[in-house]
Amino acid sequence: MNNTGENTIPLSLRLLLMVLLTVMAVGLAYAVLSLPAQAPGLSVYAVENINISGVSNPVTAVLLNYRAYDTFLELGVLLLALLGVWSLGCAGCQHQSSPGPVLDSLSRLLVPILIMVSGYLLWAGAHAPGGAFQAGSVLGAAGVLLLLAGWRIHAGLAGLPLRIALVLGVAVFALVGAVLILPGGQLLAFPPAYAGGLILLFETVATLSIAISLTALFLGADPDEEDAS
Amino acid sequence: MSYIFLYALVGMGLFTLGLYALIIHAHLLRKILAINIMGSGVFLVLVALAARTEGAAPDPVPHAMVITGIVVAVSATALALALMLRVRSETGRAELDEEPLSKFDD
Amino acid sequence: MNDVLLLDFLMTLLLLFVPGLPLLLAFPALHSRLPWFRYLALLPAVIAVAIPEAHSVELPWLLFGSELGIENSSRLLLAMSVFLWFWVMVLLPAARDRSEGRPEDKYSTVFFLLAMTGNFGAILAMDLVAFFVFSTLLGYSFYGLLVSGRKNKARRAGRVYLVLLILADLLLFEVLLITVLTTENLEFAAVHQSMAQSDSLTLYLALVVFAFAARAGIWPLHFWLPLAYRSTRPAVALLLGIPVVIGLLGIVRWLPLGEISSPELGLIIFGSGLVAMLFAIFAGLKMAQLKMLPAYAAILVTGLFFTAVGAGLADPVIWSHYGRFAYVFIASLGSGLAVLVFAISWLQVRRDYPARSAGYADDSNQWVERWSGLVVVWAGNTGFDTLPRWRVWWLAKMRHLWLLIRIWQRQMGVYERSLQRWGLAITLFLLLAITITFVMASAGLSSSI
Amino acid sequence: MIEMHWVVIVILLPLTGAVVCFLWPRQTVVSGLITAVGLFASVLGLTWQVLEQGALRYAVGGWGAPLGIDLYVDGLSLLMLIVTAVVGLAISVYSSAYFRLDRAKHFWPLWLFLWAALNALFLSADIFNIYVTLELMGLAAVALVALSGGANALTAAMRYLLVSLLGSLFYLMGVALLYHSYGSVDIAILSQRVESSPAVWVAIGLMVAGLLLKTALFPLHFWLPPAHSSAPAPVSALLSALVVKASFYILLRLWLEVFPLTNTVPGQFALGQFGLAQILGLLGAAAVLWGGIQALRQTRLKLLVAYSTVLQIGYLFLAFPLASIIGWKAALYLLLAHAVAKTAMFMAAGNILFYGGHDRIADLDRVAQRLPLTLSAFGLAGISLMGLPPSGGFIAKWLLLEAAIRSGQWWWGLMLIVGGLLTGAYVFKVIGYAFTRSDLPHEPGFVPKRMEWVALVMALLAIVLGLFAPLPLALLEIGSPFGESLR
Amino acid sequence: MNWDTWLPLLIVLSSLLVALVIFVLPEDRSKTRTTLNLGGAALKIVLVGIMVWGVFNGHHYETRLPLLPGLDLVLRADALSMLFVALSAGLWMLTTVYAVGYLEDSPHRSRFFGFFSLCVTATVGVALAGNLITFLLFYELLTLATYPLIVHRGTEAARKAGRTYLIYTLAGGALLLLATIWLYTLTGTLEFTARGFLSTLDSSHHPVLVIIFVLLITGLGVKAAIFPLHGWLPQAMVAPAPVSALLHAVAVVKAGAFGIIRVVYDVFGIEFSASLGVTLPLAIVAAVTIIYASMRALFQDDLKRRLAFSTVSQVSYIILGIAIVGPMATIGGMVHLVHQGVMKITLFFCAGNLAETLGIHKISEMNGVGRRMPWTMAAFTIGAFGMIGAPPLAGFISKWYLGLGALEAGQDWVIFVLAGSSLLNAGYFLPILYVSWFKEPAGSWPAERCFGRYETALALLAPPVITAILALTLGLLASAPFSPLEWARFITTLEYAP
Repeated sequence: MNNTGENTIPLSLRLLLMVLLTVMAVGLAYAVLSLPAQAPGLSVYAVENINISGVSNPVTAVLLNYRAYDTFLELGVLLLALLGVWSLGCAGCQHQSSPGPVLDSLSRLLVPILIMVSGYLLWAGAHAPGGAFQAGSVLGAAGVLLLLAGWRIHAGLAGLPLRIALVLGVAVFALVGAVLILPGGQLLAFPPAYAGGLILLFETVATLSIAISLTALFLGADPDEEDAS
Repeated sequence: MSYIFLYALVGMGLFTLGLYALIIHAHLLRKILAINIMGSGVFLVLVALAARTEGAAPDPVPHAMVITGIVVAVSATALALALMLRVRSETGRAELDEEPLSKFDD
Repeated sequence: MNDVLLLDFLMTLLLLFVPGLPLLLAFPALHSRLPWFRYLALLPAVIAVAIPEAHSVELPWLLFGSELGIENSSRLLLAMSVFLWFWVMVLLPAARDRSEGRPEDKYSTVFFLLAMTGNFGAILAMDLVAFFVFSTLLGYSFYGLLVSGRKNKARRAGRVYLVLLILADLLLFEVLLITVLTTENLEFAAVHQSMAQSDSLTLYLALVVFAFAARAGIWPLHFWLPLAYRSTRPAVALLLGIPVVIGLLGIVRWLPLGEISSPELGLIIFGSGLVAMLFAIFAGLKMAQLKMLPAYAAILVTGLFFTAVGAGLADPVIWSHYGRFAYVFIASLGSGLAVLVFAISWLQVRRDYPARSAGYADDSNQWVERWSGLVVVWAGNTGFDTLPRWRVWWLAKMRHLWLLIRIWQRQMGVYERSLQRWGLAITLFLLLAITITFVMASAGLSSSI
Repeated sequence: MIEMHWVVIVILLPLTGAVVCFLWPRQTVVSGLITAVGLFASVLGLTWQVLEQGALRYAVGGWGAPLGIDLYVDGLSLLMLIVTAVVGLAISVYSSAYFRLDRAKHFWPLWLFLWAALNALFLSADIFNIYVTLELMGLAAVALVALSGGANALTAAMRYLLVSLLGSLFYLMGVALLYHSYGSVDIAILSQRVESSPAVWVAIGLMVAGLLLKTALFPLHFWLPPAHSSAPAPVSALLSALVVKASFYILLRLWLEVFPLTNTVPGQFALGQFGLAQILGLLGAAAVLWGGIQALRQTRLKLLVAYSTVLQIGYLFLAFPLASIIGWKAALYLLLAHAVAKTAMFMAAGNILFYGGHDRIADLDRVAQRLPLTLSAFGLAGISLMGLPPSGGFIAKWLLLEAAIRSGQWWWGLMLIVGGLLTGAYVFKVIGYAFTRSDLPHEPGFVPKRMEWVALVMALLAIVLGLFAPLPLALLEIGSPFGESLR
Repeated sequence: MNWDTWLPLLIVLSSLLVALVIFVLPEDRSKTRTTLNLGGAALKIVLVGIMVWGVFNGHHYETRLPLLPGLDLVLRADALSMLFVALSAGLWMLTTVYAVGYLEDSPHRSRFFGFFSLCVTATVGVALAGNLITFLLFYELLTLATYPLIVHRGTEAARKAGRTYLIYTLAGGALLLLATIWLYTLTGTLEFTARGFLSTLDSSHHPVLVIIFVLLITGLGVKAAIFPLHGWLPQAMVAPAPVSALLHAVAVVKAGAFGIIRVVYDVFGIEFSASLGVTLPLAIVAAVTIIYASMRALFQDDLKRRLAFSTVSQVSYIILGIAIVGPMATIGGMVHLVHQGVMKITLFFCAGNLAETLGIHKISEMNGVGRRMPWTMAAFTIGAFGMIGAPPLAGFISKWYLGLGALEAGQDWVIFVLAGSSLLNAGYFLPILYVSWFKEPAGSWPAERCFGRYETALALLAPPVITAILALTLGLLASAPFSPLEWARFITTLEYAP
């Protein structure tokens, strides 16, 4: 690990690279500076439709209503990453270290606080900065902390229940989104009356899925398989 | 010219620097970090320019894009790190398997 | 007017030089002084072939008064001859090598040039006498060529040829006498006219046919031809078609074909032609060596020619329809025989040459070696011996090229691996992005100006 | 009558399938196969719908562009979906026999995710959404490459992941610049608004370069041969047949709709595109030569096939300088034919590897006698790749040559001929050794019949494509993605 | 949707389906395979017979399937195609019988017969092709279907021969493709039309047309084994005897020659070709091929190689006949298409018999073989005399018309080519006859096998005897109705009608 590997690039190439990167930086800067001073963005539309979006925070409205499809796919990416990591079968890749007393007590202290913060962020997302991802990552941090402290998921839960929790976000999005088609609507088209409630549902399941996925990613291998091996 | 553009320029700078590091460093961890820095540069550009209209509220759409982007980046990084660990356990070193480039520089 | 006269003069000069220059150059003393004399001798003939103009020149001072001329049909024959002679000259040993060489080579060069004179002259000749003279020159110098070969069999072929040659000359002398008795003018056209009415027509016809048959090696007077093909060196073998060609040309020129009708004689000649063809096929089957194949081919084709002449004698209408092709026929016969000789000697060399020469592991290089080796051996057989030096030079080049290809091939692998290096690849990627941007920008800028 | 939302179904179905496979690993093969068949049927449904109604636009969430995300189906995207469905079904059947359960339980969810990503990508009309699908596709592909384990595959996967992320980031930076210039990420809206400006120049530079990197156009092909050759056979097949094509598809979409910077007569070059087209054409020609030469040099079968992909990608880019409807159609037909043929070829290579345990070309040791079906598949696929009649490759080559000669730029057509001859050389290099006896005989293993037959069916399909060209070509006309017809 | 539109397709399918079924047939089901093969062949002969009768009575058979917008896959029966279809259908039957006998108990017969049938499918497709693209399609199919037959034995030599074959034919195919597309972009049509469809083009296109002509002829000339593109043919002799018979007499070489006929007559038109000045060079190339290959043949000791060079030489007769512009020569060329096929297949069958029965591969091993296998050698003798052009055999008819044609067209040099070639033919065939009839046998044969009643297996003996009789009949009864000669005359009236 002491080898940074920098010296494998010959000087000539490195000089060429510097020149090219400078050119690129100049070009990028020029492009940015040439942009119109007035943003031609979509804020007008976003604000126009905020009343029927079910939330008052425009960012959340974009994320979970206007472009909820992106969010859906992105939950898919997270799940996929987990599948990928599990498929690598990296059991034993990570060093197991027993937690010290400080970490142990800190985790006992911090985890409840993190759960509370996460809940707040989830709720605040409707009208202020916050939302499922922020909440999910805080909750995920709590999970990581627990893992560091030596906690492992109960063997009985490591199989199907864990998997259900992991796919919860994607599954609920797909299911509800598809159900919304039935009365003659489009995929993920929320009727304004139910929009607020649906978004809260989505945010909740997304938070859970994200948190558990992040924790599982940190663990690095399928706990079910890990037990088996 | 708004100070907002300065943020955007910094984002571009991060993008460039990340690219440099991605090319120069052999260790995979550094490469992965470099990719993340490049990503941060892009996100910074997206977010900063969203607020460039003076007096108006920032455009929410790029914000949402960045949040999506961050989750994607996190997922990709997680996979990359796991893969790196596997490469290291399989080959003994966390580098792409190649001869040093200087061998061809004559 | 002056221009026309000048042109006329130049053409006359040219026609004289066609046989004249080879004759001049036949003097051995000139050979070591003139570096390219062999090709120089061909030069006037080449020019004459190249100028598409009919021309004739009266030479009242030559013998009983002769005429040389060229028109389209004889130009074809001349072209064919020039082609053959050119190859022969290429194959002759270079002067430098010859000076310390064997004395018989020196003689053979003289014979070659004399034969060339006879050949060209006979083609240009427009009257009986000139033709007789030139063809006789050809005949005797050809005998020389045959005999100057070091093989006993070649000598035997030469002896046979000489006997026939002498016989034919005697007969032709008779013919000339008969003709002169009939008419003063010995130009072909005039002779045809007067002989057609002559009482001695049949005799004239019979003698001419027999004589030229002997010279051209037509069955049954063919004995020398297979012998010669079998025994001479390739350079001479290439030329063996020449006496045959000139013999046939003599028949066409001397006989008043298309103007007379002589069914009996026609039938005989036709019949002998048929028999000759059959003979050629069956004798050809039994032939001892492949080298003799051209001889039997010649017998076959001359037999075919005889059937045509026979038919033409029997019915002049046939000849007046098809007679114009006689020259084409003769010309293709000459070149065809030469090509046959070429091909056979090449094939034989190929067969005899060892299939694999050790030393080079690679197929394609060996292939080059083998083929160039074949060329050298073949040329050596025909007496051309500067090739080995070229071969060494050429092979060195080829080996170098081959090496380059191999290096290049390996280099392709090295390039691909270096393209797969991360640093270089991403740099290229960056370069591409920048290039695309520049292309777009330059187009954008140029349109906004 | 309720309108069927086939557009949505072809995205949701594979995702659902992936989730089901993930939840119940023991039944993964069955669920996967059912999903694949269902998906194939759904794409047929969508095709039928589009044939009935013409090009479709679907506003997800009911918002519509610019605020929401639109899905859009025209002939171009439909063709890509069909290619994916056909190849996908074949790969599913093949994989059901190829993997043992311990691998299969990882393979199926990843593969169905990949399929969903591809479908979503081809349907998307939103360049940011395309970024998300691109990442989804890239990560799934990387995980699949790593599936075979071993140092080579893992390193190749790592390299592939870095390349994929780098390309995506360049693309995303371009998206950022376009959005901040014109306030939309919808392709249709952008195509009306985009004009020549510095930000657009840079955006085009970044996006094109990023996509070329992902498409592995020479000289950016460096990641492809190791990744495609070390992956499991069905994965190699789908990478070569589909994944590299996805980024090509995006490039083509952008090229046709977003990059023309001034309104011009269809079939003519817009501002700046001419120079770029020449560059792409040159790189394509270089790829044809380079890929062909490198393929000839290879001693391992799968590497040879992988380099053949490099060559074939070069073909696709020859259509750019021709800039005619025939040219584009030719490129897409080539894409179709190559996808099918290359699938068959990788499957055949996989069978040989499965059978003998190695893929050294010189030691193929009478595979012709032992695996006749497989070798037939290889040969037939090779015919299509060479572009010999009757085959899909021939039709494509014919059209491309016609376009080249019509546009007066016959030299691009010459590259097709050269490429065809190079392909012939390396295909028959393999086939020749398959007939002869080797000093190092195989240790014969057992190849499931299903794997042999699937390969053969795909190869036959590649041939049949040469006989039924009018249908796919007519399909491409829907929504006239290439502008109005010139003929 | 009636009989007339489906008959051409049926003829193609009659062997294609057989091929497909045979491919999946287990190796040991040899009875079924033989029945299928012979059944397909018989069916094809019947269908072709119907079609010949129909074409003669002015029926129009055409199958048209869409291939590309504006381009169809066309199978059409015209007088010219019937000549070739009838030849291939008839000889396929005999070759199948022969191959069944030849390959008895050898491995991989399913593969062999599958490709064998595929090969004939392609040949029939080439014959019936109604436009250039259809022709190209079947032409390439032919290349690919023959490759497995050539490498069938799986030896190193076979692999090399296969490689050579592919290098030649694929390169030729590429040229053909290029020229075809070029032509298409010029004219927008590729339909074969009597007297061509190019003469109406603007004269500014003529230089391009000359280039296209050269490309087409070079592409086709590879299969037709025109010098210097003939290199693959002698090498391909490593293939089993029925394959050689098929390659030389029916399929590959003939497809090339037939393609040249098509290009000269139905794409360019003979008069237009002549006005472009491309026919004379073609004639010269053909003449050179005739002489060169005959000379090469003289030196071969391997019987099959000698026959191979003989093929190279003889096929160029066809091309020579085409390139001498004139009705008589055309008759000669076309009739030789059939006659050469019948005679050459006889010779190859006989060579195969010698190899299979006695293990004889070389001429130097043939001393006195006429006593051991009189029927085979009698057939061989007839074939050989036919090749030399001895009356009244089929070859004489061809040469007679070629000669007449040459004189008629004022191309007298051709006579010498013909005469020289005859002499050379005699030179390489007659010694074989001499040694096999008149020399004493050397003792034991290299590898003798016993076949009971006859000198060899009946399936091996019958085909050459039949084709030999055919070669004799074609010469004796040349002017009978429906003889190839009469048919060629019929075609010629279509091409040269005022």
